Amino acid sequence: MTTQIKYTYKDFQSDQEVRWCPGCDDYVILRSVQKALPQMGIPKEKFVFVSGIGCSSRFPYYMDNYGIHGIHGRAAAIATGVKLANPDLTVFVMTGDGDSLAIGGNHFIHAVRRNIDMNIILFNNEIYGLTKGQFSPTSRIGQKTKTSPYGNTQPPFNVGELTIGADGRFFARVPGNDSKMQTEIYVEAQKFKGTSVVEVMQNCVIFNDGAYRFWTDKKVRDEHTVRVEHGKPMIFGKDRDKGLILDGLKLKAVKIGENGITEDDILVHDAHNPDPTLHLMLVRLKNPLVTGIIRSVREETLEEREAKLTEEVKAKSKIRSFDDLVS
Amino acid sequence: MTTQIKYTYKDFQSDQEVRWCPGCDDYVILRSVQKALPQMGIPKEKFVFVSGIGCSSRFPYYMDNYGIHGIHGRAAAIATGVKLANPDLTVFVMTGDGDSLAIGGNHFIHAVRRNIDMNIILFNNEIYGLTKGQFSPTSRIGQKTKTSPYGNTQPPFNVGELTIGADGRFFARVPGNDSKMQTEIYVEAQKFKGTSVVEVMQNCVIFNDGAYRFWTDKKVRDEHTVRVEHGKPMIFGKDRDKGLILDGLKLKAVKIGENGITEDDILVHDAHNPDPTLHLMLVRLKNPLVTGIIRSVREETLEEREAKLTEEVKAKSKIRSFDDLVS
Amino acid sequence: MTTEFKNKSKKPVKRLDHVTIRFAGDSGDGMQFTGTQFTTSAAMLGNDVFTFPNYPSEIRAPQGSLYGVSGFQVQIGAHNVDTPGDKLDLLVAMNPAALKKNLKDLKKGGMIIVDSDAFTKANLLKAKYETNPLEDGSLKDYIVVQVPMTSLTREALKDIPIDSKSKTRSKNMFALGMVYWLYGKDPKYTIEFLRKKFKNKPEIVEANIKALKTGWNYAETLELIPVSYIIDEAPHHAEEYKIITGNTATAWGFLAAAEKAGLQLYLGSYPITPATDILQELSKYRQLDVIAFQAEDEIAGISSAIGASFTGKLAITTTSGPGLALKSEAIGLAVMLEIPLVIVDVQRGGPSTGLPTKTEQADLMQALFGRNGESPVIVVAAKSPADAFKMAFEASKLTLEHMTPVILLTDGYIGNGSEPWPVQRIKDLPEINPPLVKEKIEGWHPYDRDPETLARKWVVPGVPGMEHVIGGLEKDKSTGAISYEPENHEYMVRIRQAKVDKVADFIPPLETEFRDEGDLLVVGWGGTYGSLRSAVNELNEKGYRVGLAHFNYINPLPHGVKDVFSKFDKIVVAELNLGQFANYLRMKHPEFRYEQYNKIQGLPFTTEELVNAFEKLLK
Amino acid sequence: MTTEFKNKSKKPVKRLDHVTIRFAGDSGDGMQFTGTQFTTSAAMLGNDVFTFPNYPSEIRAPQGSLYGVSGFQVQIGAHNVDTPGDKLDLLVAMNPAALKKNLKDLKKGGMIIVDSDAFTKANLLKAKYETNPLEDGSLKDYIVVQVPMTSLTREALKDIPIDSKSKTRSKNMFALGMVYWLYGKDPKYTIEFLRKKFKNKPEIVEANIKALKTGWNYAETLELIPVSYIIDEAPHHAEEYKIITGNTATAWGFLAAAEKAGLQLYLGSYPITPATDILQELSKYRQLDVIAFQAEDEIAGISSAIGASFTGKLAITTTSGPGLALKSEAIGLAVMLEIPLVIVDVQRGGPSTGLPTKTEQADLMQALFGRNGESPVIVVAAKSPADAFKMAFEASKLTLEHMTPVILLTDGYIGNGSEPWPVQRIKDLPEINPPLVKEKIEGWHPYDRDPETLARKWVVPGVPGMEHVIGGLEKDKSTGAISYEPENHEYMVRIRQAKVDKVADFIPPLETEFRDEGDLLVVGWGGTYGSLRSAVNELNEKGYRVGLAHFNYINPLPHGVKDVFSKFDKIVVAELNLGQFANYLRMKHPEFRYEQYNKIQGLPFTTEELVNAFEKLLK
Ligand SMILES: Cc1ncc(C[n+]2csc(CCOP(=O)(O)OP(=O)(O)O)c2C)c(N)n1
Ligand SMILES: Cc1ncc(C[n+]2csc(CCOP(=O)(O)OP(=O)(O)O)c2C)c(N)n1
Ligand code: SF4
Ligand code: SF4
Ligand SMILES: [Mg+2]
Ligand SMILES: [Mg+2]
Repeated sequence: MTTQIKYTYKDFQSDQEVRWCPGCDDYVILRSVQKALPQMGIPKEKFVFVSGIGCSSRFPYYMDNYGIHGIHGRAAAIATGVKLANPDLTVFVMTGDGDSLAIGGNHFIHAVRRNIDMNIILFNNEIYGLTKGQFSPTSRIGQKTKTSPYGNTQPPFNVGELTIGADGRFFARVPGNDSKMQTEIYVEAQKFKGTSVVEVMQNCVIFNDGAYRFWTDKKVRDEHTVRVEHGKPMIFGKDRDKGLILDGLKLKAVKIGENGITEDDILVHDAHNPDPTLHLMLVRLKNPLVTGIIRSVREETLEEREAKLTEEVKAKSKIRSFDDLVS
Repeated sequence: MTTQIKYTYKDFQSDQEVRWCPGCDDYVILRSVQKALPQMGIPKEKFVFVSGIGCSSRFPYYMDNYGIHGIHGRAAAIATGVKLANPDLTVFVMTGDGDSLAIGGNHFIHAVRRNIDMNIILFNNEIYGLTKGQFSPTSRIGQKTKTSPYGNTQPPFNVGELTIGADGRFFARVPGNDSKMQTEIYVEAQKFKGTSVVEVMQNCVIFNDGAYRFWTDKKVRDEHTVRVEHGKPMIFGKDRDKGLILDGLKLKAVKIGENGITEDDILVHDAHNPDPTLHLMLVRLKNPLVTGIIRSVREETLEEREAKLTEEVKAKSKIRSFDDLVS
Repeated sequence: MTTEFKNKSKKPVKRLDHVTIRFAGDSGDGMQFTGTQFTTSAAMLGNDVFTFPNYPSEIRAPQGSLYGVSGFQVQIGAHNVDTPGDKLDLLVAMNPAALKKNLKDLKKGGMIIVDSDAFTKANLLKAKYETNPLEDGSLKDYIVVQVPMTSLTREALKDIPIDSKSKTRSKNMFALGMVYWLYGKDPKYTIEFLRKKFKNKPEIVEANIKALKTGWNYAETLELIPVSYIIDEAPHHAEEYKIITGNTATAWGFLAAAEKAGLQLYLGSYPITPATDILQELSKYRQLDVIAFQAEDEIAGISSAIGASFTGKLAITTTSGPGLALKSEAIGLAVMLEIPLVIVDVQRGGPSTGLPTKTEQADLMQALFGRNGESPVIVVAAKSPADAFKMAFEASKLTLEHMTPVILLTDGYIGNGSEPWPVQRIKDLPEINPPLVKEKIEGWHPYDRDPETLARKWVVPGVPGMEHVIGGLEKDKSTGAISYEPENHEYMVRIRQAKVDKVADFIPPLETEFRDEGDLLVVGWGGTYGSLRSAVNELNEKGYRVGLAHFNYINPLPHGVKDVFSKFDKIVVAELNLGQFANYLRMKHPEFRYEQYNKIQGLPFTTEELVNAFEKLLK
Repeated sequence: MTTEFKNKSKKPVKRLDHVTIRFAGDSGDGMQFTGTQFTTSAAMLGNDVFTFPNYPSEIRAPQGSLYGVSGFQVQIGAHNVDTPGDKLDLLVAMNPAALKKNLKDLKKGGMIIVDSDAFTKANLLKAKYETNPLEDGSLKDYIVVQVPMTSLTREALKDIPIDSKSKTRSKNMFALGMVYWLYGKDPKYTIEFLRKKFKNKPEIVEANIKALKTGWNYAETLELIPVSYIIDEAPHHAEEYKIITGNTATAWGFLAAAEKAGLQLYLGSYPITPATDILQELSKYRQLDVIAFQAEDEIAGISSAIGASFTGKLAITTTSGPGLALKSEAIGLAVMLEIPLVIVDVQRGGPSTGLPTKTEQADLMQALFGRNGESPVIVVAAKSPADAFKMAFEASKLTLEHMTPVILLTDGYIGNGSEPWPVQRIKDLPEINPPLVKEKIEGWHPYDRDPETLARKWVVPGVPGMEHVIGGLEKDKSTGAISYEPENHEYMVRIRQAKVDKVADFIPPLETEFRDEGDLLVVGWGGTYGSLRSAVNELNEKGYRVGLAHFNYINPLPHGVKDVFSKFDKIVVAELNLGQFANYLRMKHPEFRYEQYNKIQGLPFTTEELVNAFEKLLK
């Protein structure tokens, strides 16, 4: 799997001018991916980036890889064909909240269910950017947009809940402005065998600026988010003096040192637990919001299962060619 | 809301010959619905039955109500329009596992998310019946069907997990051969304000006979299923001597009287808890399998929120007619 | 004929050129199996055959009900047979409902064999008969052979240790035995088949064979059957033909094309009547490395096929009308990407859900034009069950060599119908040479074109140094980068059109059958070929000067249309819709005047109605 | 004119009939706003106007980049103005990129007003200029008016307490002031508008007005502008017109139709360029009980509209080409259900994602035929921004009275373009009488038909005793129960077609403009009307005998086509596609020969290219 070639992020930059709005988090994502790729030890020509339509879906053009800029909502379905047809490729789906959860919702949940080894990077800006600002399935109730001038009335999806509800085995959440964390997690997502969903809390400066400010603003982010890592206690806070504990069936944020709580009381993250109960609690938490890899459970992928079955059938069958079939 | 007219199930029978295979659970569902309707106190002309395509989707023809036999997968979307356009109607979506979770998966999760007051009765026979036996998104791994002659390779959805993952507020599961329970639950589903999903474990005698035998067979069903009811302990077994307890973050079936366990130790079902943690555990349990209303959490429906907003806007606006607008 | 089944009766034997038979009964009566057995035997023995099944749309209707009747029709002939036949010579009716539903198709004077045991009061009621047709004289125009098949079968099998239900179920073999005798056919293939199929259930084999023989013997001795028939056999056919349905032929055509092109076959599909069989058939061939992916819906099916095509597979998607509608946006993407993709539409009755189990040709316009923008695709159509093999292969060749999607139109009639398919081996088939690139080419641009075909190259992931992105936005004519340039757009729209138009240079020119000049040219396309051929044949036999021009290739039209059309006084376009191909010809060849003959009943043409209609035009 | 803005200079004033102006600058420069202000003032003062915006496809491109240039073009005239004009008389270019991108559209000898402050080295580089065009002589064929707008504006506003960014941003008002002076237009409407809009920000109001006035004064005194112009005004227009875009007009047409019909309006839609505006516009009218439901995708949008229609609403769905493709299956359902539904397709460049922000007419065939089976719908098209109001109303009337879906075609050009719309009140509009049933009718069957329109009745849930189920399977011609009967299917297919054909009796017959016989008939449809009208006008002025037949109604075609067409020697069909309407006419009226003029560049026709092309045909 490892290759001789040593890449830098520049090897993954295409000659196309990047055309997102100045200040858009999409730039951060692009650079983070470009930095993650050299760490994967995969020859450049084996990457395929598939997208639908949206600001986010312009992504493949800016990468110097094989790619398909598909039609709106169908990226996961196209990628499914790419990967089933050639499991040797490393497939990334670059998609928006509209692309993957509005028109593409069905392909999204089915991709997740099937557990094909591909990486879905979901740019969740809680808005339709490319079409200039209509609410999306992740927009909040009351949010004013061009199609909800008096406030949005439709309750949003929680991406993590939906993913795990569709039997998702890998789910991570990352701040759109944290390039370092993104790069780490893209590498992990790729390493994971199976469908990985990475939700990026992506700021759209033009149509939904500040949607994640409460969690991503440098001044408060350490207090308002907790990054979980497998095998490590769920500690957060600027002074790393806060943590999560389980109180019955509820997660609670506590201060270490107060009320007799010590570091040992803090929950240790087990991303690999097949039972999603705790992962779902983490996914639902709003304050602190949980970032990092929340769930990562290895199961047989569809293409592994397919390959095995095909081998079995081949072993039993005498048909090797069309001529055998019709003889 | 109550009406003078007293109906019997016969008032809801249409003059169309019922054309399901002899022995199909669909007959049980039909009769159970026809028995439930008179208990709802709603004038007959206010019911609308919407379906897609499939054996199950033939349902509206057999009811003497208003109905649309739509196109494959779109029942929930059509029903959304019916209900938003006229919230005064009582809307049922009659759909199959293929219709609502394969081609119709997107409309399903969005209907659930929006929480429109409609009742989705999902005939889950884990197969495509009408097209004569291909695997569906709820078919099990290894299941042999016409399109999986060597066994199905795609992991199935768990309907309850998907529903709750899409922010479902009402989820119930009923055996396809239990008319009494079905009737009760259809009445409850209708009473519930919001999107209710009722998964019927429906046996297809022709293409997937016995899929639920482990749970629905009279000889074993009391041992292999537990029917939950809000406010009641989760007790099961022919002798009602078993129950569910919580063991850390896991549900466990125990015998009352053994190991010092008394009835008081048994979990009491709280269907109304907004936190879905326990509901999800119940939904995932395989033995005993949980039937009954697992989750039922009242929240504002989309049409209620819409109506409120419209009233607000009207109160502030002077525009009452097109002429006002263009003046 | 094996000695055991030598006709030992003294009854006269009449020689026939062809005969049309329908087996009809309850869905549970095994009529499809019975019909298939008879067909296979006749074909193995050297007759030409053509079949058409007619299932009820219900999965399993209540026993004895009218809508639960299942029928299987076959025409067998000493010579060429192009259709399953119009009117029946023999109707086998296993119950009153089967008789009621099928009688109207029987020729005056034709024969009916009924299981008289099934004519109970209850069954008569279910079939909505007020009096028993076997007794009320209503069948006086036919030869009615009443046989208490159920009881005779049960009696014959009384010593075989199988359950009573299985005994009763063997009555279809009794009926088959009778029909074998009647047409002098040796049941040996059926006996062999039964032995193989139920290898592990010797009692079942015994029961079935016993029932078959009993029926055979019964027919031989029965006075009610005064004569038997013979349809000349040409045994040299036996080895080189297989009887397959159009859907199987389609699936096999793709298998062959993939192997010939040296590619893996990828199918992304979603079940829909009457196209599901193709998906089901291809799901069997893991040993040939076929990937048959059942997707969550039609859009995912085609989208995944687009993804697979991008990686260098022969990618196809199969569906019927409503599914084609759903795929239209994605077909547009494939047009824009300029990648190979075959879309099969097994047409059924429309619009909307329409008549899902019936046949029609009303998706032609959708196939040609059902996409946004100027979005040309190659459109071809199969003309018979066996021809579906050829056209699936041809569609694959065209899409692979011309790098643009192809829509292959078949229909429920030829998809479910069957006829002998001349077995072909890979070596007999034409070469397929896709412009697949496996190594870096210096100076290559994604949208550079081959001057002859205007096809671009097929560069797939994995080739180092050739990384590129393709997408649905308009692209620069060479680099493939997004381009909003007005002139570039016009150029690209026209070149995509030209690429499709150029295919005309690579397909056979239009030819006529029967005669190449005359008073009337009958024009058809796709699955109506057999019916049109029969009708034109009959007209020529009657002395009319009628030609037939049948189209396999629709977009582009083959060369030679003008030449062919101009040599006839009148042109009539006959199709199972309101005139879609006629209208298309008006667009492409406005210089001619087209008469139309149309039928939209969910049924194929009958030879008779065609002959009548065309005769009127000739007067 | 308010005294303050009386032209006090001694410069000569030239009277013009019409003039074409383009404001161009960075996306952030407020060019759309500036253009709209100028347009509104001109229109309020009594000019005819026609505008066309040209946005970049990027949301917010980097400042100064070529692809970030945003333009707004307007033609104003003393008399009728049908297009935004071909070539520019004046180009206002706020930076080098704007100059570079737009110069090619400027007339030889035309005027350029530039913000010379923006011609910095950095900006020149971003615009890919190697030398400064203001200095290198490359603009010698034009009148170049260099104004340091940024610094002049900043200087003028130096005492106003707003931030420096806001000051700079006011430079568009400076430019507008100059243009107002140049064309002798009173800025009062803009001043009023600014006062209202920034009610709560008095400094902003002050700054903008100050900038405007400064620009006005600057132009008056600047020697570089040697002359000013006047375009005669006809002030009586002022009250009765509103300038609206085609998309707004479409939305309003539906609002009016719903009210006229006494129905609630229901829109089920999904955003897509360039149709999103209609959804956005209708989202504003909760106070009029409009339900504007943004669905999860196009299919849900139309499906929900079908559900709403079933309950008795005026149900519509709006989209552009790729969305229409996705909706095709559901349109078929509506055809089968025979319920009212309007589908709006604001066409854009195709195929596939194509040129999403550009215009085209290439969805015609898809609208007519893009469905499985024989699935006829009424197809109409709007011919200009204001006409979109009328055609949305008309589409609603037709769908409601004829109980079958209607597709309304507009396009990006008229959807985004604007012109004055003569304000209409509900009482001025035609009656709409849907066959809505509110009480039980004895003996009614769901598919009984009105003999005149062939429409069935519209019975909606809530009416006791009329319960019934409708669906997509073929149905019995009266009861509506599922029917697989062959003759019934043929009957139903033909009656659905006949119902649509009959609409021809209810729409105006085809008329010609300019002349009703002659050497050449120019045929067009939809959004090209303005360009074709200008061209035909010009040809007639040149002495040619040319008529114009423009189609609003496409399926069915209006009566009178044959009469009209037969009175001209030649017929040319001009459209923004490869000839779709021409082909449709060949199907419907094969008795004529059609020439074609086609353009597929994402752009509207220019008058000039049309005149040239038609002149060739006349020789
Ligand atoms: C079939 C179709 N429907 C609608 C559109 C219009 N459209 C393009 S992108 C988009 C939404 C984009 O939102 P999202 O996926 O969240 O991406 P973002 O721009 O926010 O990154 C829409 C509605 C389209 N291109 N195609
Ligand atoms: C667009 C479209 N695609 C496919 C079909 C074919 N089809 C009809 S029903 C069905 C699946 C039915 O399965 P399910 O919803 O589980 O219903 P069941 O018959 O099992 O009750 C399919 C694939 C169709 N009618 N329309
Ligand atoms: S519109 Fe929003 S999401 Fe799109 S590029 Fe601009 S800032 Fe980014
Ligand atoms: S096929 Fe299965 S689901 Fe359909 S009617 Fe028959 S038994 Fe019921
Ligand atoms: Mg977004
Ligand atoms: Mg099912």
